[in-house]
Amino acid sequence: GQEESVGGDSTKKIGLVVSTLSNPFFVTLKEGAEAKAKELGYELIVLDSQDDPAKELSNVEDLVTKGVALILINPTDSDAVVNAIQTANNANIPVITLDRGANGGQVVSHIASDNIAGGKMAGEYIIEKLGASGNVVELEGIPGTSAARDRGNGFNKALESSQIKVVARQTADFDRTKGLTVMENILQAQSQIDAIFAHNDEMALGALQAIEGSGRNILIVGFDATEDAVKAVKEGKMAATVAQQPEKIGSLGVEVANKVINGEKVDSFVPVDLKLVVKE
Amino acid sequence: MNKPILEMVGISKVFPGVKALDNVNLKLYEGKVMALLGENGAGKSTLMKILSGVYIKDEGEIFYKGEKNEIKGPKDAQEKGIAIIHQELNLIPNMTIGENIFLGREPVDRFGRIDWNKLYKESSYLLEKLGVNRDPKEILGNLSIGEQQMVEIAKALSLDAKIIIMDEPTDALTDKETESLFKVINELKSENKAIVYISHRLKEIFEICDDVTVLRDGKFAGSEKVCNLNEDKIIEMMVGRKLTEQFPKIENEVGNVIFHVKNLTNKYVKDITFSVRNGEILGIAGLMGSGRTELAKTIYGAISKDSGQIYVEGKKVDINSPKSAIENGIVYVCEDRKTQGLILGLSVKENMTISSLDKLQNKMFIINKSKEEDYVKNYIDKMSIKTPSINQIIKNLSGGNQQKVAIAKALMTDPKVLILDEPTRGVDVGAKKEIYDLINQLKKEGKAIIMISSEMPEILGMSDRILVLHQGMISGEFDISNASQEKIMKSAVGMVG
Amino acid sequence: MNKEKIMKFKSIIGLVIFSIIVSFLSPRFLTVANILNVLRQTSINAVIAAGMTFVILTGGIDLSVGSVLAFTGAICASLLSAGTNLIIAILVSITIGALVGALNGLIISRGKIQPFIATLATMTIFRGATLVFTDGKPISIGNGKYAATFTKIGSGQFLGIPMPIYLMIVIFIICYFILTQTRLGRYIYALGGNEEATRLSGINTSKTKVYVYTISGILSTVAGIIVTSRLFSAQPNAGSGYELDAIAAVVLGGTSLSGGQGGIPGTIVGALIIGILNNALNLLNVSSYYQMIAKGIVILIAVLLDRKQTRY
Amino acid sequence: MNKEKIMKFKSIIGLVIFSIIVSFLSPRFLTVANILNVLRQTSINAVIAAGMTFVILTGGIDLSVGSVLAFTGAICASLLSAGTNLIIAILVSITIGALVGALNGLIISRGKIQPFIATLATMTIFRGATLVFTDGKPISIGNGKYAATFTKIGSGQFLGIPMPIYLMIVIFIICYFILTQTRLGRYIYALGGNEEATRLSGINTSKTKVYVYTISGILSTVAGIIVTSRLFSAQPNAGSGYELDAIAAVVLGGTSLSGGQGGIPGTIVGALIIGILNNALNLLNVSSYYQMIAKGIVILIAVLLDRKQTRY
Ligand SMILES: Nc1ncnc2c1ncn2[C@@H]1O[C@H](COP(=O)(O)OP(=O)(O)OP(=O)(O)O)[C@@H](O)[C@H]1O
Ligand SMILES: Nc1ncnc2c1ncn2[C@@H]1O[C@H](COP(=O)(O)OP(=O)(O)OP(=O)(O)O)[C@@H](O)[C@H]1O
Ligand SMILES: [Mg+2]
Ligand SMILES: [Mg+2]
Repeated sequence: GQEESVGGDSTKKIGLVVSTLSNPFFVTLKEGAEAKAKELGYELIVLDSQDDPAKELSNVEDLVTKGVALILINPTDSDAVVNAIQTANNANIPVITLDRGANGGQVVSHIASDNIAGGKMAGEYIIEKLGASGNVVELEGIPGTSAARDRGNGFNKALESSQIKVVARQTADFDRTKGLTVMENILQAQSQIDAIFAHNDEMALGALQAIEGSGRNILIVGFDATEDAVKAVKEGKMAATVAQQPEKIGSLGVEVANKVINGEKVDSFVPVDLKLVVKE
Repeated sequence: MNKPILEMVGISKVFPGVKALDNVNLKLYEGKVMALLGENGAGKSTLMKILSGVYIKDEGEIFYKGEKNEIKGPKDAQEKGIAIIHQELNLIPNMTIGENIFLGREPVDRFGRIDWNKLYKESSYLLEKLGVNRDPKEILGNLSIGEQQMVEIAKALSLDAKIIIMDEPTDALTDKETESLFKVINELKSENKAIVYISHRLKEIFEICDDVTVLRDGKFAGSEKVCNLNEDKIIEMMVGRKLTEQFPKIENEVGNVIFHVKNLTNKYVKDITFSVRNGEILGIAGLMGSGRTELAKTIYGAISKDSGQIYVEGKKVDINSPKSAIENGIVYVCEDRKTQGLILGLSVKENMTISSLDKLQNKMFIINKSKEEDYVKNYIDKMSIKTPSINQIIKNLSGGNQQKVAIAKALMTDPKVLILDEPTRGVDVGAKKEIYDLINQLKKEGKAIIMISSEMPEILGMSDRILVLHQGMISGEFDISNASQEKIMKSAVGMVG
Repeated sequence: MNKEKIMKFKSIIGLVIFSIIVSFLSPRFLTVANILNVLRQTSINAVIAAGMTFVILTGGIDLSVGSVLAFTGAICASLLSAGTNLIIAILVSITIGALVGALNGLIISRGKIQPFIATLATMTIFRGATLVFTDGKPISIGNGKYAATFTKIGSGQFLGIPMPIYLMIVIFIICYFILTQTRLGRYIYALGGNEEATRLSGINTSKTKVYVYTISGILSTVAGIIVTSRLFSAQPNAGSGYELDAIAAVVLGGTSLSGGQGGIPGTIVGALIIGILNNALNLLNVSSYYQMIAKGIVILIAVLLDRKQTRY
Repeated sequence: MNKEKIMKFKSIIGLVIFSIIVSFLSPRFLTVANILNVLRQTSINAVIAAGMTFVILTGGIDLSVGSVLAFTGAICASLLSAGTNLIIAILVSITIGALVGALNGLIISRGKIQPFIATLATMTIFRGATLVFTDGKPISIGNGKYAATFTKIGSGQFLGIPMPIYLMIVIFIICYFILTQTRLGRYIYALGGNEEATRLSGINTSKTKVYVYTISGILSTVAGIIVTSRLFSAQPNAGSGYELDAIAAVVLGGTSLSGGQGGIPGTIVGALIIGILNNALNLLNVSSYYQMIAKGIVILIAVLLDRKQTRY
């Protein structure tokens, strides 16, 4: 009796494993998913991997134990998540990946916008604004994370075709305070900076404070389109931010999950458009 | 007799597993010194810690100036005019002498700033009174233990208390400082203070005390006027039986020179040369801070030497750490068993075998536990160490028994040369005698023994030959046949002859 | 040792009470599958915490365990992906882990630097070295000849019980043996109890320190191998923050941070408390922000239950 | 205090040598603008480290500073965005910071829990509380009536010198005064030197502990206010890892982690070493992986230079 009631209950439960919930981007993603889950009548169990793939694996194992109907994973890393996905596969629980892909295991659907493409978009925007040449600064995310890697790769690929030079490339750990101090230091070192690309909006906003303090005029491009960043773009303080629409990724995730649970067919890749947010 | 200023009645205190005090009484009178005596672990310190607010009593009553009183804590005791010199040094090594003396009672100005001038001036005055020749602005940690003890005394005096408790104050002092302390005690008496004096040196009791209270196994064993007593009677009250002669000196056929130190020099000692023979006890005397401990530690490799050689059995040995000293047959028993000699959190067994585990292990570095137990039990028997079990945590043993374990640890390394630094510090009369017997036993076995001591009777009673140190140099050497207290003192203060 | 036994007893009681409460709240908690799940998850922290126990018993601390885990994991993965023999890859990794641990020990004993600051510095250095080595990218163990066997270490089973659990048990037995039956074990307790007295007892305290940090390095490497095997790949950021979980496990197990007191059995209990706590909070669907609060409070309660009696 | 003076001297010499090397490598380094920049950046860590100095002098440690910074920063930002009066917002934040610090002190002194584990737990708890409070999102101080004035704290200047530098100097003077001229200062050193002896001298050691953690809480809050003001907003993640930088600054300044020795002047030097190091590595455009390695090595060298002479 009990086993059944738990099983019967489980059709209403979906797990969401988020790479980190101390970054506004993923918080927004989570909120998108939560809103949709409420609308569709699911209980959404959100677990935080704190950017640690081992914790991610534990989280998935715990969800399997708990007996959820489907797991949405926002992987911490595409390789490292494979075992977690296989764990779910072995328990016959379908998996959907969000924002970051997986390099193995059976994934019914992948919902994301492409970080590399986003980096490229930012690079191309800077080329468009600066023309053929100029000096740019790249503020990198936490060393070793896939977001930092992919956004950096796309950005630098875009710049290859131009005369634009990256005069400084420093990490600010996706952190606003560090974005501020690192940018202050770079401003001391570089007399000529035309633009800066930050791997996320937090660092971009920190850099913005530094640049405003220095009184210099530098084009700032961020990534993620968080609330604060969009506002800064509207006010003309930042030039642009690459919008990944995390809310949409989250809500689409639950939507697709709903289809999977109801036995409907779904696409193996659901792209979420990247948008460059600029001042109208 | 007039009324006591303080009376403790029916005091009891239980620690887990130990009834430390059982219905104990104590009376203190103005202008009198009350000796509190008893074997190690009799409960003397516990009783005084209750009086000074460190422990809370389980039962009993305290009457102070005729009124019933509760002592709530160290601060409360201080405010009531009770000062204590604890048995263990309670000082802050990184602070200056002056800061230590006035810790918790720093003079401050209107703005809450410490009045350093006043603090140091008063410290200077107190140190002078005690005959300590030190600048109160010096860091305490640089002082020798004896000098630190004097600072502790100064701290208690600075309170200007009605009742002053001295828990083994002379434990780390040499005769010279003891004399200054007694002068001060006599002044305090004339100022009508009441004093509790705890010591294992019975001679001092007759010199300075008026009354005696004796504890035995936590129980009140009696109270008496000093003038009605002699040493033997006191010992009988303490241990419940008579003891034979204090220094059972044995004559022994001394052998060849087995240990030889040549021109040993470093920051602390200069050009030290001496030798010791098989079956000989070489006593080392000197004033506090004369460098005796440093000499021992230099020989032992715990302090590095700048130059000089050490020979064991005629062979030059290279000693650069305690480990290599032990390997060459030299072992040292520290003067301060609590901070350097023993690991208080470990058991009797673990402490005793720590230096000789290489002999107790099999090929896989595994300790042979039954062999270890045999060894330990053998020493416990041989040295009659009182412990409920070999696994007892050493912290819970009485001081004398702890000291015996420290010596057993050294003996277990099977040394040729044994260096004992203040081997009976803080040890009661009974245990002292047992330790003397033990040292004599080792002498008979043909070991070369170097014994550092600040207790003149001990030096004179045990040694075959005496070396005197002054400011890190040898200032005199005497055969026991022509040594006397006066001659040693003269050398110790640097007077040649 | 009686007091210690009671103390161990106390934290086990706490653990049991906690488990009972959780099992009422979540019927899934006390299933065999979930217990094996918890044990497997605990194994990584438990193995690191075993090494940390040695270090803390001497009165030291090792903050670099997470970085060592990442560094040696990366080396192991890169060797495997290059098709190196499984045994060689593991032995090379463990040797490097041991050397890196010994380096910590040497800096601390010869350089006379406080362990906290020394391993804080090497934590940064080894993390940087890992990033340089991996170029900031995860290293997949690839499809090399030995990859499939290698993944058995973390994900395989024997008689229905996951391999990491066996590994954890074997390591705990060895560590317990070293600490209670050997000379080194005695010296470790002595060193933590009173360093000066230990030195004066004729013990080479520097060597003892080097040994304990080496052991910690080796066990971090073992944990790194388990993680790498479980994740099919080595992450440059692997193990960040693991030092805190390991220290928490050791302290929850009743080992004093000032050294000389405690031991391996306590650490097992401590690691289990943390593992069960993480699992339970997930099963009970506690939101992740509140999880942090709950975790902190449970740790406080556990230490309060377990603390030494006041001195009077 | 003579020995201490020489030690301070040594780390200052190290600092000067390091600065000279950097100024050769980067001509921008020794400009007035950059020096002010470094000082302003250092101010946050320096203020936290000043509080940490009090804690470490007693032989304790405060791992919760970063979480307290985030928590009080969030409270301050939310008050300001709601249009609360500037002074009230700041006072409320500081009061909460003080209470939270006092809570640490109470857990440690009354609960008799080791500071490392107690503040590790509260670090997690306060971080969780911050995330709950902010819902994981930054809180902008908005365009409230007092927002513009508030930003002056972090970004304003007076006589060409940034405000946080004044704040830092004032705090250091006050802390120096407390530690050297008041009874509390003596008790802090005494407590770190020998807790039992301090207690037996009639000093309320529990109260002293509560005071130092309260001071640490207050100064973390001040740092939180500076950060919030500089960024126009409070970040839920603000301050993670700051405890390590603050501890490093204190230890680099020659204060012993076992307590009783060291002081504020050393901490200034320590905070400057870390600030200059970060600045220099950025100016020299050292790649981020190698920055970690360089930072670790410089810290090791600095501590080696500064370590206490062996006793014999
Ligand atoms: N804190 C404590 N916890 C447990 N037992 C204690 C404690 N302090 C003292 N004891 C025990 O109480 C008894 C009395 O100890 P106390 O220190 O008062 O002896 P003492 O007469 O001062 O001896 P000594 O001459 O060696 O100083 C001893 O058995 C001792 O082991
Ligand atoms: N750590 C230290 N730093 C500086 N000076 C010290 C230190 N330790 C001891 N000294 C000094 O070295 C000298 C020798 O001290 P030592 O302790 O050897 O004397 P001692 O003859 O053994 O006296 P005691 O009877 O007090 O043990 C003293 O002047 C003492 O002040
Ligand atoms: Mg006593
Ligand atoms: Mg001496």
